[in-house]
Amino acid sequence: MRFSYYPGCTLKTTAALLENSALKAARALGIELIEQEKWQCCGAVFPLAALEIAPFLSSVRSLAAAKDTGEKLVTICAACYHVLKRANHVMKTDRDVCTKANNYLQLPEQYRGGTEVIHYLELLRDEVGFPTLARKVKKPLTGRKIAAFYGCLLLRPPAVMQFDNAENPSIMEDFLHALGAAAVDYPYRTECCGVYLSVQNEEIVAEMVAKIINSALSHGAEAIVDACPLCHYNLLELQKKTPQGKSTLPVYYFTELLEEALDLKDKVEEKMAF
Amino acid sequence: MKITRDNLCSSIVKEIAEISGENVAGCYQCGKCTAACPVNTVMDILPHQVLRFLQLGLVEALLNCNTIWICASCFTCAGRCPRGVDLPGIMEALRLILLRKRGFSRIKAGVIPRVADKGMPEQALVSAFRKYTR
Amino acid sequence: MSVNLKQGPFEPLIIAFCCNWCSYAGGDLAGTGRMTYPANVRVIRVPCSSCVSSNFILRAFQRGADGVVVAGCHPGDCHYTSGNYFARRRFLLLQRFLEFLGMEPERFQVHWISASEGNRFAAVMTETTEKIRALGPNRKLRDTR
Amino acid sequence: MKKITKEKLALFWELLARRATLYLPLQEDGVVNFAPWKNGARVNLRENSLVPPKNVFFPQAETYLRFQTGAKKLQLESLEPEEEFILFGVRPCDVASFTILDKVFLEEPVDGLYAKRRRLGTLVSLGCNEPGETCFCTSFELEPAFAPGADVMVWDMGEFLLWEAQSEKGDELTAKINELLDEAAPEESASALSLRNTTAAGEAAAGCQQEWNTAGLQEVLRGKFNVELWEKLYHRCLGCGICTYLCPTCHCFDIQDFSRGLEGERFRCWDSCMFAEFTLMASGENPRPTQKERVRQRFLHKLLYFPSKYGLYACVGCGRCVRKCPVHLDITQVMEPIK
Amino acid sequence: MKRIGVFVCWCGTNIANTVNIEAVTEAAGKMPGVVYAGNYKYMCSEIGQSKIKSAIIREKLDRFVVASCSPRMHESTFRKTAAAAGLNPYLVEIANIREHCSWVHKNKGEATAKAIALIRAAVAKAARDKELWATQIPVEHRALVIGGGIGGIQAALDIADAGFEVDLVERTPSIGGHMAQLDKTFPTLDCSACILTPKMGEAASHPKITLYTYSEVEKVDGYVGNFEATIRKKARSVDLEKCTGCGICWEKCPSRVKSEFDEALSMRKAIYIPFPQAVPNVPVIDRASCRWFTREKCGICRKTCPAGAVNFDQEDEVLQKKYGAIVVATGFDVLDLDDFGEYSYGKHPDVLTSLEFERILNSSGPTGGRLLRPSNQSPPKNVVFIQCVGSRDKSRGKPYCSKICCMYSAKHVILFKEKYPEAQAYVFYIDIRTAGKDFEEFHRRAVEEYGALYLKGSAGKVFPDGDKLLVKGVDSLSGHALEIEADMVVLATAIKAKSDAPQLARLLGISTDTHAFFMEAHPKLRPVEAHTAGIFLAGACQGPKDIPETVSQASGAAAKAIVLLSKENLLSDPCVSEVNESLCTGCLACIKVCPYSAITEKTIEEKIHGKALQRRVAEVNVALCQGCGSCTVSCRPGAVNLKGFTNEQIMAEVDAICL
Amino acid sequence: MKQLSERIKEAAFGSLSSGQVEMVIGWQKGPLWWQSFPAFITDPGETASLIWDPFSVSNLNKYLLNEVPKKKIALFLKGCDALGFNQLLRDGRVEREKVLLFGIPCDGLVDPARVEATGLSKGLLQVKKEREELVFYYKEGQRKAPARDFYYSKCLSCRYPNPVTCDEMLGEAVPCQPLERFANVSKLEAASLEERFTYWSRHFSRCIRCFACRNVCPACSCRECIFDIAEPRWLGKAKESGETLFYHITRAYHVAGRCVDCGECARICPLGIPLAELNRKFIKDINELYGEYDAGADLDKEAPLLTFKSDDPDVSA
Repeated sequence: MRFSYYPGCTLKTTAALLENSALKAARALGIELIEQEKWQCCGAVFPLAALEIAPFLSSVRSLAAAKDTGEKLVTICAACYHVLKRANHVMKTDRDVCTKANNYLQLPEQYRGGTEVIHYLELLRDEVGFPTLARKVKKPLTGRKIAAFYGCLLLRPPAVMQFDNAENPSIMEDFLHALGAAAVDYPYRTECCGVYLSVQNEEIVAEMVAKIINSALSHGAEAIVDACPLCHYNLLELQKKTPQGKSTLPVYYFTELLEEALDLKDKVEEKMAF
Repeated sequence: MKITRDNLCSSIVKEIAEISGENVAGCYQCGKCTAACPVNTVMDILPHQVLRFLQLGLVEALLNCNTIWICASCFTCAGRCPRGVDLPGIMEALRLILLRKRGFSRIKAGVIPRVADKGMPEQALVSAFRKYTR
Repeated sequence: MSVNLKQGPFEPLIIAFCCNWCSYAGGDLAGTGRMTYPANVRVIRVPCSSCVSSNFILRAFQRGADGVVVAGCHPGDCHYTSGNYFARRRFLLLQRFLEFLGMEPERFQVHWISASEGNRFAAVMTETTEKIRALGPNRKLRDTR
Repeated sequence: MKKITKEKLALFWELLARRATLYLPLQEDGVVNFAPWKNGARVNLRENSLVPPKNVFFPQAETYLRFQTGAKKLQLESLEPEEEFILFGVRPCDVASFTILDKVFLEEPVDGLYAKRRRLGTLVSLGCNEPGETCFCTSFELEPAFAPGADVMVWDMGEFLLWEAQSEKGDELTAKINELLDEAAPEESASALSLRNTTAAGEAAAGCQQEWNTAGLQEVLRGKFNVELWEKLYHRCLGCGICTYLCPTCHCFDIQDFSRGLEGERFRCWDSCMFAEFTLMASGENPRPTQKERVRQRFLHKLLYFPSKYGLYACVGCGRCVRKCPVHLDITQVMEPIK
Repeated sequence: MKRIGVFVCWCGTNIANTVNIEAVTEAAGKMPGVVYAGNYKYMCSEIGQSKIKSAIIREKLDRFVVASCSPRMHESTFRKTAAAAGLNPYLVEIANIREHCSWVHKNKGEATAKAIALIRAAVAKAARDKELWATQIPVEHRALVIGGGIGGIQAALDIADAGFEVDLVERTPSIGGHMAQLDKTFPTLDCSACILTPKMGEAASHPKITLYTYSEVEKVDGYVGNFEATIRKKARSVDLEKCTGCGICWEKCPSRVKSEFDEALSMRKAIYIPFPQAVPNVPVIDRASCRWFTREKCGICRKTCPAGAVNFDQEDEVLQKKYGAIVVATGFDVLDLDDFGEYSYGKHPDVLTSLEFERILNSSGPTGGRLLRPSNQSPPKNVVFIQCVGSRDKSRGKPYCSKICCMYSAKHVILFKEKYPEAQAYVFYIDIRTAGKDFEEFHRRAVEEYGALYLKGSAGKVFPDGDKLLVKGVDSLSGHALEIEADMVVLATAIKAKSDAPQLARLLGISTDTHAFFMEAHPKLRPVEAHTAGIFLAGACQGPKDIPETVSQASGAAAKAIVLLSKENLLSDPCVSEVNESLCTGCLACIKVCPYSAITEKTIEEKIHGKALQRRVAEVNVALCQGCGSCTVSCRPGAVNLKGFTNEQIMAEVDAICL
Repeated sequence: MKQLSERIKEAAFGSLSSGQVEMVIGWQKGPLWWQSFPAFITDPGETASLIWDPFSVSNLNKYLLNEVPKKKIALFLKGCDALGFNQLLRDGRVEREKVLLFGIPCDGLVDPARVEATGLSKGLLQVKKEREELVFYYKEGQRKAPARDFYYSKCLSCRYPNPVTCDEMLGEAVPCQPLERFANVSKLEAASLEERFTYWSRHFSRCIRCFACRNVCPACSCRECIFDIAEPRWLGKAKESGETLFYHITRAYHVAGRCVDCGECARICPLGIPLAELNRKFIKDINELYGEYDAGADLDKEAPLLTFKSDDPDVSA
């Protein structure tokens, strides 16, 4: 299985943990993720203004590049997934914007949204398959009660993202089950963590995070997993500043658990020869 | 309060419609956006009121509220709106009007080193910059 | 003499085939509502949009029409249940084909206008007339005699 | 004999076209046909045209009458061709076809439209250098590189064209364009004759597969109206009009009206005996009900009825029908079993 | 040569003000075939019509054109005029120079020129008009009613009372429909069963009504007055005649399945009657869950039945019957809430739909009428009602208003408060719609007497919170985001068309609107008729309705059906397709596009070149053909032509207009 | 190939002499190297004259329309012909039980024009196919060249080289590697409106209305064609660009959703008008708008213009 892979800025810096674990697990699962050459930052937020085209041109370039290889484009960062998928949706559905973007980019061939953008979780669910994944697990996380946290970017807006049932998703729980863990259902799993508000309004975010953490705790969670570097930061750092004081729910990237369950955690990666 | 046709169809109202691509008349004030909003408690004008204000042409109040800066674009409201109104898009339009016209920045330069030091992901910084500055 | 051979500025001739149940009635409603549209439009009443043959459309162009509109009930609302669904396929293919041969696509239009859309009827006819006026006379499919 | 070097041809066409409408074998999309020359057109003197030049004298469709009806009275206006033209590059076989058409159209009752066009047109024939695979003009005692009926005879000698006027019209034309013509050297003039001989010999020689002996054919065909062979032959005919429309001697036409409201025009247009409607009568009766009768009609008309009436076969061996018939209903072959 | 007359109407000033009548009349007089052209102020008046009649006789007109208002207005008038003057009524054409000309154009010159063009087209068409004759179709004096809810029952009773045979077909084992599931009805709080059951009994015992329960209509052929329906009576596995309804069988049956009637809130047996008052009171074996049929074991019911009524070998019975009229009363479904995860419906047992709540209130329901929380069987203290769940929601639900939710939510508040006067009801609403007799008063009682807190706004999310439900919502009037701790949440779920309504529509040849409700022939003037003649609509299958509306529409549909059934013969429109057999190639493309199955193939024999040859051609059934003309376009050589709109006629119109 | 022509002779002889059929339609050879034409044989003794060679391009099944057999007619079908046969069947123009079909796998046929273009035609006596090569015979000797270089372009994009229907296959199925068939259509689509108009008017201006494209088409099977019907006269006979356009638009439109893409119209056009591109435009649009449809390939699939879906794409206004 071979896919184009779009890493994004955060994965190359503060969320290196997410990328490393994901890539390691992918190799172990026999998935080839070919990092795009000369990828550019997706812009982190999808431009909401109808008239703004420039901010997502870099995304379109990545999408077009993936189309050339004819492969699905895999993302790991929830923000990159969100931006690329929405940019692609616009290219597919809005003729006007599509024409303008093409005119601007002057690609060798017109791009009209032909690439399929998928998230690493979707890769696991649809390409690998959770049953297969479960079979490949070497160290099942049996007995661990883990709460999945989806956040916003994977799920919403539902009409465009079509990632899972937006109000009642199950992909991360299914993933946890595949790893042998017990998934904790709690009401706040699709709430917003506060995103970038942490830059300016830390107190608001701390309150939002507290609700999430408390909800997970009260439903018996021993840890929380997420798929987004920003959620990860907020949940991890700001739970220390929750009004109720310090709480200690560990926060993992979902790929960390994957790495662990596949028993890759402490192994030094063999150099891949390309 | 006096309501005039000029207010209702002022150029700025049109501009908001143009930037967001949304028709505020679509909203019938069911309040689901507000009910869905995770940060509604710290907003001075509630999400459904933002639409109502726009329907009434009261743009000035919106440009001076904190709501548009607090909205985190989590899209919960947009996903649940029975009328398919994209409120985050409208919030963005309101922000852009300020950011474009006055060239001001909502972000204080001082915070950057502080937060960056804490290992805050680039994603957070970039989005904050994208939302708060031009 | 055909409208577009008259002296003076170009006035397009537009033939509209309207289904009896929706669009013709929509045209009637435009009348009862006194909604004005250009006199360039001439309506031919047919039972259903599915009753409009490509032959008539091409014939109209040959004989000097500058634009042809076929108007029928909205898909799903056909008085005869399914006529406009067939018409939709036939006309979409014809439209794309004419364009393929180099005809201006604006010249042959299909609109779904219900009996209650008098304003839409008037708007469509006005808009079509303006578009065709801007395009100028149909020279491509016309009989030159 | 005069000559013109090939470098001057472009100038030459321009000069001719200034005198009168100039029809030349022009190539477009790989197809060569006679059409009025315009600057930039691609002239092809190597190949014969696909559609025979008969359409210059006898167009596929021509309007000759306009009418207008009022409440009571009918107004008529007849139309006639007015334009002088030069038809350049007609092959000798096609030149011979005009002799056949002349029989039809110029004998009483004279066809005014055709006659007028014959008067208005000057015919410049181009001799063939090499017989084509499907050529059989020699079967009708024609010469591939010489057309006695042309106003001017031209031969392509490679570097230059030889030019010889053969009629008064030819002389007139020569005078008009004399500035571009040079006198041909005697040996050059002589080369034309040798060309005539070699092509004639070439076609008549065994190497050419279409040598078809027509001697006595007319007699043979008499009384062959009801032979069983027709039964076998017609099956494969598709009933299209390729053979008749590409034939330089076929001349059947239909008369139709075109009207808009109270005014209109009358025109005549080619028709084909291969078409089912050709003999369809208003009553619905059709004396040639199947393709069998139509195929028989075509062959017998060319090779029996026409020669019986006019004393010459209505075929000049240009080979167009042989080449283009989609099912190879080849005139030179089908007659053999009948004989 | 034809002798055509043209009559130009002034329509008072309606036409005359914008169209130069004299110029038009003069131009019309010169058109080919026109021998007379005149004008009059009101052509449709008695005087106008008599002018036409006398001109027909005086000028020996053999057809005429009236240039006046829309043909949709007066075509039939002038056809009668023609008939009165001895002309075939189909030799009349109308040029619409009012709605399509004088009323929509201002410039007199342009309008006059256009009027002339329109008349020219009408004249060209009239010149090609042929005499057409309507044919008579006999009427089968029996009605089919599809759907045994209150709408179907009412329609059946009305038609039967008028003296006609009625077959009432119901898919489930009992008639009664949704109304049988309800506890009380608004705004009177009548017991639903108390008013419905007598009707069900009446229908069952009516000598003119035949009930086909547990049956489905599989196919409908034919046309108005002569429908032929295929009805499948599914095997009940219980003999209707022998069964006494004693109930031993379902007591003994060991298989338990969720009860459809109780909205899956209780269990029923594999052999069951859906509810105690079911009509017929005869159980049915649900073969999918019966042990005998799934495992070939058990057979307890057969063993224990004292009447020997259980019959495992019973087979489906397929009936074919003829009907003159059909009433469709198939009712509604409620929206599936899969897309509304924020309400935790299906995740928490205390979140209910209104219909489920209705069953819990009902004394014959799963709790025996005790209103308890499904999660722990405790009495609820705080109940939150959320309206417009999926209604008025163009994003995830249905854009329309479901019409009955405001009222039944008020009813639910009242019933809840009657049981628990100390408890509190909260109702989230977007707008309150109480148009109806005594509706507003009823709603106000819920607010004022029963103290329900009506909150204008919406609930954003329902969180399970311990053993409670936390409802996060907003009161938009005060501008406060709210949190309510609730014991139960009741969702007023949108009404939607039956999920198989489009299939039934295809089967019947009627149309559905964009939401799959059946379409009425005209929203105002023909609200109970389908587009297809002879088919009538009753109840929520045509759009959301409450009980009284359903009943009145059912009576309306019945009245329309009775009008039809009381005729001996019907006249058919002669503007139907015809096949020119000599041109017909027999490709039968026309059959594929005909919405009425009006075209069939037949074999003809003809002589070609002396040989006798058989070939197939298309044939139009004039009684079935509705004259849409789709077949004419599907026919490449133009062998099919629509009388009144022939290819020649439309082509002549095109030519004439283009002059 | 030799083997195949032997099998054709045998099949023809067998079916005629057994009395199973009353006529066999196959191909015979004329004196010129490219002349292979339809032959109608009723006498078993004449079956030896039947051939199969790289020029047996004529589609035989349209002849069935003229014949009224008492018994059966035997017919040889190439891949493209089989699609055409199915279309005739669907249009009710032939009766399956009245024909005996012998299928011929065909990987392509030779376009004489391509032979001429290479200059190989001079003095050419005969062309034979040997495996993947063509052998050109001259008085002086022979030459060889890869066969595919000389195939009709329609054959190079053929997607059904093996008959989809027949009673008996003569020969092994051949593999299929079709070239993209919509390349020209796409190229034209990308051109400007005026370029397209110029392109088509130039081509159509040559049309002589011989109707060969219609007469050869297996989808054009009307007993009386709309273009021939005098009342109403849809198609005038004048040489008018409007009339010619009407003819070509209507011809292509009438076979839309029915054209089996055999390419015979374009092959047969004496004036070289690229008629198949018109049909292919419809095929391409139908495939894009309503899902892949190959007329003649699957008789159970509803013809695209005789069916619909309620969510079909709308006609753009």
